Amino acid sequence: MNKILFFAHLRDAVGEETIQLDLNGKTVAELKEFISEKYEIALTNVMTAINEEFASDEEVIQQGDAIAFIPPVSGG
Amino acid sequence: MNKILFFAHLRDAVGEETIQLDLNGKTVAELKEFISEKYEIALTNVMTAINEEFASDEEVIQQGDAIAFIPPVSGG
Amino acid sequence: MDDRYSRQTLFPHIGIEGQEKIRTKHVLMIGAGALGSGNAEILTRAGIGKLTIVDRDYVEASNLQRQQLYTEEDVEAKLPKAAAAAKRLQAINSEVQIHAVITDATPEKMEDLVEGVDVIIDATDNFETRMMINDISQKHQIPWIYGGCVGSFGMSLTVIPGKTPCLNCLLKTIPIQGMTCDTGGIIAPAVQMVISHQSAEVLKILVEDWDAVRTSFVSFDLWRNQYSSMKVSKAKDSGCLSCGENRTYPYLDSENMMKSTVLCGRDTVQIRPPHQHDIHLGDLSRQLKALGYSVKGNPYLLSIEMEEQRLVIFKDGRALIHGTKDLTQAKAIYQRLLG
Amino acid sequence: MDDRYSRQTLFPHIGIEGQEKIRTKHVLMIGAGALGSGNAEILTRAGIGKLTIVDRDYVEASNLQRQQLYTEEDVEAKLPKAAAAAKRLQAINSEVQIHAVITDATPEKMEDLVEGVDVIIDATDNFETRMMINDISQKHQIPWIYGGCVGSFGMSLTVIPGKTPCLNCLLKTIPIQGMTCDTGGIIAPAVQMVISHQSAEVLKILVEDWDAVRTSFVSFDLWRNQYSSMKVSKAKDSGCLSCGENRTYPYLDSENMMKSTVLCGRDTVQIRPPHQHDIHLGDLSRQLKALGYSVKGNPYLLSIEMEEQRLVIFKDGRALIHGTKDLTQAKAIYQRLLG
Repeated sequence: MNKILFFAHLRDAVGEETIQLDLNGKTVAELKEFISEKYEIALTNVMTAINEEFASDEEVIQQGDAIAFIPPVSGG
Repeated sequence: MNKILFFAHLRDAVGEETIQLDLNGKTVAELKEFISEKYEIALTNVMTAINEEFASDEEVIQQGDAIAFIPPVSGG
Repeated sequence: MDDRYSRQTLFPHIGIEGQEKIRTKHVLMIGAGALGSGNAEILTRAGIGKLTIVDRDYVEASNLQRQQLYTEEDVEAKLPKAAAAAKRLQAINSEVQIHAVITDATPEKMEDLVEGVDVIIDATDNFETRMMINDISQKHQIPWIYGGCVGSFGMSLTVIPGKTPCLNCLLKTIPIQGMTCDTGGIIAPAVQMVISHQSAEVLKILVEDWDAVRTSFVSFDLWRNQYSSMKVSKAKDSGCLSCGENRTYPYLDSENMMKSTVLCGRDTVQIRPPHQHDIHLGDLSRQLKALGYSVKGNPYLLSIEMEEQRLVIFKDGRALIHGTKDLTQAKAIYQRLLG
Repeated sequence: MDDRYSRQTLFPHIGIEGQEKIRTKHVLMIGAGALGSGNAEILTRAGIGKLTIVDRDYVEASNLQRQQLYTEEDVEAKLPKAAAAAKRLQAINSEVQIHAVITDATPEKMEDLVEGVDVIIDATDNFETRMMINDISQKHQIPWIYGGCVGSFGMSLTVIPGKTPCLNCLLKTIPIQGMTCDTGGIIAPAVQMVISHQSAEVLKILVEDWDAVRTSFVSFDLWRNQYSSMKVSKAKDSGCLSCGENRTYPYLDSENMMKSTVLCGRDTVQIRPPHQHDIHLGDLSRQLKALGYSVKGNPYLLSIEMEEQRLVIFKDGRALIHGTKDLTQAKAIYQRLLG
């Protein structure tokens, strides 16, 4: 299983801080597409961390990996 | 083995951010006494966290527990 | 005022030697809003040699809740932020050389502004300017520190040319998204926490303690009690157009800048973003409605009613701002709502 | 100024309703130094109904590096901090009722000060006053927020009577240690980060969003890039003398307060801490020497040379401060060096 953590407005859109999914062998891009459709949110520009390390859209998720989605914000 | 993490001026006194010791079965008080003598630092008022949870001096350390020493500071 | 920096020189990583370095350095601050005013105050109190503050805006009532250099008097006088900031900063520390520049930071102006600068602090409210800062930083080998916040959420990244990945390595493009301080609101504690991270990094760079510089992307949410530190060294991309082997500095090219035009006789400005990005209109509409805006739409566009203007945004990112002929104001409205 | 709080009411966890609550609440701030001035500015900008600021000190040059409400003019005028703070805060927001109290916060005075107060913010520089705040908080069921910092290190804890453990559950006693802003120095970013945590918690409490209140002890080091969040619910001690079943509020008893006496005809003040604690003199000596103090000692005492005074500290915590007859000054010197 994999834990997926949502930050900021993504958390509100999803309605929970974390969800659990089995993602072994899936890419970050595939996960983004699934989440995007299920929760109707745009994840195109959102950064992904796997086990607290930056991950590209091509990266393949392993059993037990913790994934976090961090949306860049522009306010200042 | 156990990882021991030092914050603030304790880190400077010890010279490293973390050290490794085998502490299975030891109490926090025993660990404090050992560290106090070895590095010549006062740990009486220092707070202890075991696995990111507050621990009293009587608590017994288990195999694999991560211990952190957090000195309360008074500046403001 | 002999004793002025004593608590800072007592800090072993700065010391007398570090203080001397701080006194000879020049920091360039792009933006004098929430992040800008807080960072400027810390650096001025810390005894920076020279501080250049660039801002295009003037002080408004809605700034006072979080922009720490400004008072009710500045709002009444409609003072430009850079000028109001300079006035307060000089009262705080008359030893510091404050250079206030009231302008919109364009690539051309940036080329002049970075002359002799040691660090650039990002205190802007949009990614277009940030990506330009990112390119300028790489071109002139000047470190810069990204900061952003909205609601109770904030983030920061330190970019050291030749050492860390750059913002373009991480984001690949200018993000379009509907969550800014003008839509999601902002609380002052989140602003201050970004400032804490940015200003600590600036001090490390000024005293040349390179080993201490943060190499992770920090983000946090103070209301939800979240804090995350993401390692980014793996993100460094040798194909990056801003910092890679065949770099072109795309965001210094005015072709890639936002275009704004007054539509003749219509009291309307058209804004065209540099790249065609499809916007998720349904998503944007939900966000804006949740925040109390009156939003109407169809599959091709959204129409958003504001106090004195109306903004119509098309799926490709192009927008019409009705009710103004002021290009800078229109651009600012667009960036506020769309980041 | 209609638009004044718009970015705060846009934040969904505050909203119009939360803003109305903030406007009717009263915050008591003990201390107007670094943490006090920053917290006071955020709350004033946020539109707090009433803010009472208590401080015994006046503005000095060495404060300017991190105490954000004060200017060079305040140093020259030697203004009391509470008065200088009130002046600046009113210029920032004339709608807020600011109550400046220039006094040393004693248990007797605190009994009057807490009347009608919704939250107490700790902005003191010593644990004796903090433990008194902790007892007052429990006695009157008023939440308080601990904040402390030194160097690049800081920490915060939110105490909600009847819900969370109190500071006495965690510390059991007043810590004696040799690391304060006057010995380890302090950088402004660390101050601001503590303020961020404290002020976010205050806002949550003011809008009564109890579920959002932080239940962990936060500590961080901005120079070393450390951040830790320690769960404390297990620390709640039913035998605690401040919040337990048989509570006695030990720190409201003047028997437990620090005693200071002018030694007749000697231009010296004696300070006697409330409890006999053996101090590790070797450790204290090393720390003070590392920070540049001239320290001499023997197994029974240390002698520390300061600019105008000399402090002699004995193993049991008792001290003589030579070169002053001013009790408040002597007490302040003692607390600065020994926390």
